[in-house]
Amino acid sequence: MQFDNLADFFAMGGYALYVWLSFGVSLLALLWIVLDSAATHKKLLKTAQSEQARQARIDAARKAKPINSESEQAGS
Amino acid sequence: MWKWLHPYAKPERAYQLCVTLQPYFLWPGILCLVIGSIWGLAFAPQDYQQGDSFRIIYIHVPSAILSMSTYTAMAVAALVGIVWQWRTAFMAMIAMAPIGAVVTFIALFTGAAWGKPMWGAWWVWDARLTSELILLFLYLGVIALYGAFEDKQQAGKAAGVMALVGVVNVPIIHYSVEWWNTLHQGATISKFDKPSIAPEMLWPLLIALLGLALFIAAVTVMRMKNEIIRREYHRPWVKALAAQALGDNHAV
Amino acid sequence: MAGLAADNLTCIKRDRVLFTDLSFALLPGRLIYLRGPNGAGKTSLLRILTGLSAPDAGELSLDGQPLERQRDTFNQQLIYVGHKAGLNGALTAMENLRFWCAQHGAEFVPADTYRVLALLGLVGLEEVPVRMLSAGQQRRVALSRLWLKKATYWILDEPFTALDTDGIALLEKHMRQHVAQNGAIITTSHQPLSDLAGPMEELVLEYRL
Amino acid sequence: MNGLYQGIFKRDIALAFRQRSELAQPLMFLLMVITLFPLGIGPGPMTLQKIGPGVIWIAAILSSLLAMERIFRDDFWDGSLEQYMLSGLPVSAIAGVKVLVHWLVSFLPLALFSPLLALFLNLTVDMYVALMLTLVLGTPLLSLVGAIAVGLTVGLQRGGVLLALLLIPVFIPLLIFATSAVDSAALQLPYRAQLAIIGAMLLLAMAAAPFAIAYALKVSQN
Repeated sequence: MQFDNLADFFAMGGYALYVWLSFGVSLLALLWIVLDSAATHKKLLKTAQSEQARQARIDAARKAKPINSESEQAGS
Repeated sequence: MWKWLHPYAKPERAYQLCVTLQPYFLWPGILCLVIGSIWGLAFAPQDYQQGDSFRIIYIHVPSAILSMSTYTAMAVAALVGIVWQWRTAFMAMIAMAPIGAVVTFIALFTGAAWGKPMWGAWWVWDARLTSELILLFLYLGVIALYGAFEDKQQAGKAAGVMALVGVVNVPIIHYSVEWWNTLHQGATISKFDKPSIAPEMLWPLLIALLGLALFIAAVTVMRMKNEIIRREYHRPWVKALAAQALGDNHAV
Repeated sequence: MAGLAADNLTCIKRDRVLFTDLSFALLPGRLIYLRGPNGAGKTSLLRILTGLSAPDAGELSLDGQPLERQRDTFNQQLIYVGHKAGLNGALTAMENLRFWCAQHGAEFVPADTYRVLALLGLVGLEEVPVRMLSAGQQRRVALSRLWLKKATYWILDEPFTALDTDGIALLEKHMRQHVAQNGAIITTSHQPLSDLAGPMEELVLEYRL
Repeated sequence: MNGLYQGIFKRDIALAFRQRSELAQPLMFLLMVITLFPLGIGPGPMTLQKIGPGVIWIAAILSSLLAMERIFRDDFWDGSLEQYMLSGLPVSAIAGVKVLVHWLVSFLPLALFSPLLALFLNLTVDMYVALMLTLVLGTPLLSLVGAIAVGLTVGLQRGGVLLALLLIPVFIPLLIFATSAVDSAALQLPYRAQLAIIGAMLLLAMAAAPFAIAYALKVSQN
């Protein structure tokens, strides 16, 4: 261990601000990109599910009244 | 051309590949990053000239190197996409762009923070920092162009062309900025050079580099999965995936 | 086999599958009426046939040979009239047509062009910048290409838009004549073709959610 | 075959002169931007001479970005581009001719006005000669590389700002070498090296850009 004690370690030879700022910002940036990717993943799965549900509703509606499905299909 | 890759089956297989690869990239990557940083911060020797501020090297140098290589990887994905019309190649390209931009930002920020104690200013038009800044602009250009198109297939090809134009220009920009720097800098600011690396300083640097590279690969794979779902959300396998992943609550 | 053949074409636009595994053949001496609701991919299909856009899967062949390799010969035998008229507003009808004929290797004879424009009811408007003309008149200038260039294949995308009744009749008669002379036409139209256009086959594209 | 290219060349030149007002706008923009600098930085002749090369080149790049959209915009939106692509002529050659016309139409007025710019910013004769040489070699490079991004963004409704975002980073090396050539001329130093590098970049663009433009137009047509 290059430093005698923890306090010296955090002081970082007087350059604490720069070293910890660099590592801190880098950590935050990497964390942000990972969380963002994970969040979009969940959001996309949710939209996929609601999209499929919408699809199911349309198919069900079409089966229910096939007579004017032609016009309904053109309209949708 | 390899038209036999039927476009439907391919994305699902690519998705499964991403799912299996992700843990192998993410956890070793985080582990190496942590080891490299702690080793560099706490155990590596001081630099005789710069003292402890030199320890920023353990995040600045890996991110600077990987910002450039991620852009090159992005351009290779674009080339594969354009030449062999592989949709998943374009998805990989656009998956890399954001993490590449973040790593470039990290390289820029840590470079500036490292320069402050040495040159007394937060931003100095040093050759390397300037090239890094322009590289960030190239990343943002590709991302902005991709976002401007509704048809994501068109967006992929357009962003791919700009990625290729960019990758041709990266060395040109690098050397012209280097030349420009020597032209205008003169002797005032001592040319900031990487201090000679003693072996015990080098090991943590290499581990941090490996860690960040694996981490970038992991995030790329994660965003690749997102791109695939975003493009194939009406396919049945995505439906099953969504049901299974979201605890199978009924259609909302 | 002769003609323009498409086998299992697939087209995806904005991640929506417009059509897949679509196979048909456009043979000389035939008229195909491409029908389907809005958004069914009619324009996309026509643009794929012309080569302006590439299909996501499937192959196109001309007289049995892959189309990709004989793109030039096909272009010489093709006239495409799309949604856009393809005329520059600042230039006059005559200038537009002169440049178009030059590029497409069609022999440009001013007298013939005047005659064709007169046939299309554009007497006196030949030297006027095209942007001064009405939509219907611009459509007629664009359609005059069908008289000016000898080409077997006509790919027409909504050629009747903005045309009045006798304009439509004129075009349908010309199409019938072209088919009779062993020409091949594939066209879309928002209102059904009358029997003036002669015998035709129908190709229907469904709307796929 | 080259009769057809002459046809396109003549058509575009005729078109450009028919829309003369639109032609002059980028040049007015250039002049106005340059007159801003003395007002903003002060009329001191020596300071103006020091920043002169950079000012002129930055203004030239910005005004070329404004005019660049015009290369394909009209032909794309009125459908002429489709007919060009179906004419059997290689699209890269057509793109080359259109970029050449655009360069001629946008550069010649700039060359005519450049003595005025040199006067405004108090450039010496040597600097003016160097400026002209860098403009002759540099502006075609701007048009060629710019046309690739124009080909990509022509289909978009509001592609203007995006065009600048895409192109400015790629124009930086040209800016660096052009301004340093004029600076060296100011100090009576040789600047053949800078011109050679700009020339090399131009040759690279001439070789590769037309194919990239053709592909970009196919992507926008899709």
